[in-house]
Amino acid sequence: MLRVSDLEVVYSAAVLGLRGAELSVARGSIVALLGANGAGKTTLLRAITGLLGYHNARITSGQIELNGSVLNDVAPAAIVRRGVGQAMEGRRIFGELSIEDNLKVGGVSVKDRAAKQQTRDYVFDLFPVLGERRRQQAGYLSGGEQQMLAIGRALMSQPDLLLLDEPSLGLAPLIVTQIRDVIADINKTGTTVLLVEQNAAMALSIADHGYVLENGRVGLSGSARQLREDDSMQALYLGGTIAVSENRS
Amino acid sequence: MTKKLWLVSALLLTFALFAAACGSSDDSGDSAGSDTTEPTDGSDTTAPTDGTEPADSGSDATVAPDDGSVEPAGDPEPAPGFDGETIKLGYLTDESGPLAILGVPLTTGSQIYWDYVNEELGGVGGRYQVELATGDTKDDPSSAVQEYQRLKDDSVLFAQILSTPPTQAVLEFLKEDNIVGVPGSLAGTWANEAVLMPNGAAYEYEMINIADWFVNDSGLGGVDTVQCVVSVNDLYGEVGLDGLEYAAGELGFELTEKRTMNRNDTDFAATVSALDQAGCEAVYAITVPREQSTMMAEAATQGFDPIWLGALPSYLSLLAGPNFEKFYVALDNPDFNDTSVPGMVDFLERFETYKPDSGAEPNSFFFSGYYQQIAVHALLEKAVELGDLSREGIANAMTQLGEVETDGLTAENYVYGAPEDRIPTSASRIFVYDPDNPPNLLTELALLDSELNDGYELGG
Amino acid sequence: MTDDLRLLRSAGARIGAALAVAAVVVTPLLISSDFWMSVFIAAGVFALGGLGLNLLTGYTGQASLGQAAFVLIGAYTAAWFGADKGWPMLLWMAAAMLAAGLVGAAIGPFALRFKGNYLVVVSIALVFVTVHVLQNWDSFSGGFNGKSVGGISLSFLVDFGDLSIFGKQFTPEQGLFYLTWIVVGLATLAVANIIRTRPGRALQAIRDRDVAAEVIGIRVARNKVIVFALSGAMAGLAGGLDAARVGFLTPGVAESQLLLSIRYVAVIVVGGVGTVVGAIVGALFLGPLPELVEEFSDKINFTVPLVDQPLLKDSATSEGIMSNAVFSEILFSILLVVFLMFQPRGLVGLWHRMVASLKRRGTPTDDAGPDIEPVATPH
Amino acid sequence: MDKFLQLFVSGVALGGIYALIALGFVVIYKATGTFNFAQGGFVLLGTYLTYQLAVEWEVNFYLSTLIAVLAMAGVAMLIERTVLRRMMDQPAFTIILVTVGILLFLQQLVPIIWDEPGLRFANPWLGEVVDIGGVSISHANIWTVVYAGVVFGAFALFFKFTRTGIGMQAAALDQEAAAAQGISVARSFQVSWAIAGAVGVLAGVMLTARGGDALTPAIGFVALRALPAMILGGLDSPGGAVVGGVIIGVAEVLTAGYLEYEWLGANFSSVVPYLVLIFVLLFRPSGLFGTKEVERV
Repeated sequence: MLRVSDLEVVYSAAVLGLRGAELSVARGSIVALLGANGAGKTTLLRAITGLLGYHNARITSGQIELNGSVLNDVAPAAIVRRGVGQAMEGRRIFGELSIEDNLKVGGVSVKDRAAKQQTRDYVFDLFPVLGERRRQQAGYLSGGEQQMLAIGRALMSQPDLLLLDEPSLGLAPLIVTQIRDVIADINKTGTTVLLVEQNAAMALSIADHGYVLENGRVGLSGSARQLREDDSMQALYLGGTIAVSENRS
Repeated sequence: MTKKLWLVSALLLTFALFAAACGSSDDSGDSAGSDTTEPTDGSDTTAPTDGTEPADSGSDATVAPDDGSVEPAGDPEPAPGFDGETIKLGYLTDESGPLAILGVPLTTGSQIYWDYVNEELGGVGGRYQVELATGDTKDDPSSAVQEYQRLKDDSVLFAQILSTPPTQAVLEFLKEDNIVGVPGSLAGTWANEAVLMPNGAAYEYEMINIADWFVNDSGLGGVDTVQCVVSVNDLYGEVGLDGLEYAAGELGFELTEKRTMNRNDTDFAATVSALDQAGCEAVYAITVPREQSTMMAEAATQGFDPIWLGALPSYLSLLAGPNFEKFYVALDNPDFNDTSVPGMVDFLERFETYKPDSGAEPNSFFFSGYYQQIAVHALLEKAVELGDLSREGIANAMTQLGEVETDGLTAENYVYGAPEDRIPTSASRIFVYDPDNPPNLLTELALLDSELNDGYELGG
Repeated sequence: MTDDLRLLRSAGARIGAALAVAAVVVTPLLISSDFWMSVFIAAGVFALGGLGLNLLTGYTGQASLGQAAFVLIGAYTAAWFGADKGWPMLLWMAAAMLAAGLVGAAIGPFALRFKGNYLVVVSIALVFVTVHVLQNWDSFSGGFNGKSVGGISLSFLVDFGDLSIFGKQFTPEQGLFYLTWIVVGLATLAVANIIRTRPGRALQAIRDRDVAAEVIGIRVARNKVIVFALSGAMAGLAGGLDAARVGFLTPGVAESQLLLSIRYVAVIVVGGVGTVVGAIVGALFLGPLPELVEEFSDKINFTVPLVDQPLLKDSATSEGIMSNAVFSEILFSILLVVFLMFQPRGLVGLWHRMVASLKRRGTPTDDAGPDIEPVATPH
Repeated sequence: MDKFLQLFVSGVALGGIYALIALGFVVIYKATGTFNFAQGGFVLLGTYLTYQLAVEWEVNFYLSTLIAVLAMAGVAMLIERTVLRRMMDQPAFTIILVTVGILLFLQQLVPIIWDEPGLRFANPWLGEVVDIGGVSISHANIWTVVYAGVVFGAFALFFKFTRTGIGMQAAALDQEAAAAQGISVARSFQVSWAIAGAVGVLAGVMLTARGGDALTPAIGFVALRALPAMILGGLDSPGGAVVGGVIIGVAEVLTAGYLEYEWLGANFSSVVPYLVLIFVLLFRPSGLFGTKEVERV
């Protein structure tokens, strides 16, 4: 459903963010996008969702296709309307708004009220804690709860393709597991998921397919199983512990 | 989406069309205005501008105050602001600041006067064209000084310096450079400065006159009327108040409530309430037009309906409305429709001929700008007659100028000379608001020069 | 690193400094007009106040529209001590700096509490309150009627009010020109020193991330207060010099003082926010602008199509779309917007870019990239 | 007591004007996270536009106001489109300065288009007064309060219940995150500017009506006096703007009426708004009703 070919992204007209990245995501699957810091994972997501402009970056060559139509120059809002939702890196919830209003924001692109109501109930089903505290200011939620809200908010646009950027970042292992299970649940309802993670073990445990970005291009790809068993993967990312990431750029 | 786009475009187009229409509405009177820029076009101008012909010194200028008692001297030598052919006058006015509301019409009035002199008299002495150079002070001393410096070497004198702070700032430089300046404001203190050439009745006298008139002649009230005052916080307000307090003392009434206001004030609820509570039946308004209008609207709101007694700066016909019924004002100028005053007939005719083609109507500020130049003109004639347009020559001419005839445009003629010899005008005309008497919406009630004025010392 | 701390890093900078000094020395020898001297003194005053503002806004990231308040405070203090009390020049200068600096220090703590937008409004409040106090404190300021600054001393070692060097007699304006630009030069050195050394880096750390600066051990509170004081002091001195130029002070109305503050901000924006010489460049560019428009109005003028009228009015009654004064105000507003939109690094940034592209073309191996100071990101 | 009530009512009416102006500030702040100093320009230009229609072209007053409201909404959108759109990712202070530049620009348009130094408006309420329990209230003041109330109510509904309104709030907080949720940031900016332009016209018309119909370019600066009201209420809270406006208006009028000490100086009331503002901010740094900023490291 999503196909990225030979994508090159340049930051501030000088720094190369991506240099010929290739990727494809099949409908209904979970695809993991792995890689070290600065490998270009987030850049790729930004390119897909049209947010490069916010980072002084642009696509210089290559193509992004969603269901056969080119996404390269489409505005972010239009991309969401075409069925691409995302939970951004760093969650980026609206701390000053209530949980309910955060979800409302997520549902802005949906016109049908009943459908919106239904989605919201679904989100509250997935994350009961959000339902309980729906009138609270979102800024006061814990890190894990904020992540849940970020995912819930992304779901509000009823996406066919859900992009998740490091949902496990900085969370306790227990919560990571919880989130992983939710992702699997979401996928079961038919939503395709592109999961960006440093925590390769977590990601590959639910993914069907995986890509490893190195220096702005795909260094390694294959089915989740292949990757799990790959030696270099073992050495680099699956050292048995959850990779801890420190400063993000 | 497209519908919205159309709607928005249409509205923007409305705006654009409207702006364009406004700009081009000036074109309607195009034919009249276009040739004002060509001075030689005026057909019956006898004295050509090109020559420095010595023969023609006895001009036919109407404003020749001191009839030829002095032997005509030779042609004046070139001097700063005078190249032998053209006399340049400096104007320090507010073109883009808070007082642009006054500065722009004042300068326009002056320009009309000089357009007339250049076109119909062939210039000063029948041969020297006059050019105006304006500097924008923004009513700020700092800019005023800068503009003064820019204009001073290219001006024979400063024919108008608007508003008190710039005048105060520039005064020291005028003294140092011995350049004559005409203050656009009418504070009486200016009469004591050798380099300044004030004209019109000082604010102090205006207030004394209107108080005297109100108490003794108006039939509207007397010494027992509860009288109050609102004055603006600046030198104008201060000297006006000084004159009024003097008059109150002499006439034997109290100023029951005294309030002050600032320029740019937008709310007068408390002021009006205080005046109302004090039971004021008459309020002297030493104020400025927009604020005065706002204050009177608030008074109407609170049902406070006194007699208002104002001075020149507190009234602007453009801002006066139905709630001005009981507004009386002391002014120098005659009624705009009074054809018995020859100067006024001339003014209206010249205004019609030389006004900018924006369709402006004459009002007190255009008029002030116009008539103030009569004295400047007389001074220049005198200096030309004495054959010296240098700074010293003009300063000298002022000491010898004597009385300047204004053809009835001022209530009284100013007598110039060294500061100690000057006899400032002190008479005023009293007007009442009258919507049926356009363009200035005022009808003259009285012309008086209070006896109290003699006992009042200006700048005391 | 040690090289980095040196004041004049490159040969280019040294040549530039020498040229600037030469320009200051030579200008009064070439120009005798009181007018142009007055214009350049005023530009110097803008430069001085702008240097202070740049330290505050450009380097420390504290947004302020309050610079006019400090200028006013300095001007009145100078007038009070210099003209009324007859203190010698250095003393009234010190007093003007101290008074404005102290008020700045008093504002500093507010800046700790308020950020960004709020700080802007607090700085506007300062202008309103200062104007109000000056309007009413008659015994000190002369109130609404203003105050004469006649007889203020301009003498230190030499009398700048009556300057005579090698038998050449200078006008008071020329003398004040030298004085003003000497002060601007010294202030520039001071600012350059501050920002090239440790305290300056601390300031920039504050600008870039308040909380992070605290974490790495910069005492944000103390540094902010110091910067407000310094910035205020420089504006105060600027006010004192302007008082000497104008010779008369009025508090005016708050709105027009606010416009003055805006002019100070515009000076650094057009010159180059967060660059040492930005304020000077901006002041030399914007300061004389209205005067240049007046001087060259007939050259600028043209007939505007559609309405078929000249752009500028020749005289009050001639036709034309706007007066010179309105034109220069419009020009000013457009310049401000255009610089913010297209050249946020100001003229200095533009210059660096030109130099860099020239270098690149000439000697491709030259590694010296554009020597651009960090652009301010006040938040 | 009469005096107090009279002043109080006047203060509320003045507060209504402040609220109207502040609402214009708030809507842009809420959407874009910055001050829009050009609001004063909308007030100014919109009022002159209304004058042109109602007085010069003798269009019905209410219709003139409406046309001016729509035209200024258009002008504001145009400004947003041509200037502010390009500045979206700039620091707050930079954008403030741009709006200051626009204000200065708009202010100079008035002397270019309207040569007269002062003009007289023709509001239909002039001199109309009702007496309620010994307190007289002008129709203009009543209309001011009504307008402020209606605009505020419309705002509240708009932000709470429309998709655009919610989108605008989100865009103000985090443009990129909002865009990622499918909100067209550009559109919400445009809408907010249009609203601000429209509200500015109402504020200017009522301000002029209150001022006895005297119209001069000075009203462009009067808008600045509404800044304290906006901050006091909380930058992003329409309700706060209304409450802040009324508090400031009442405080200003009451100090002018009761607080008369020589040492406070003449017209102390003109700085009262700023003093009230600073005092309140010291205790509540985000105003009375503003959203607390959550500091992000």
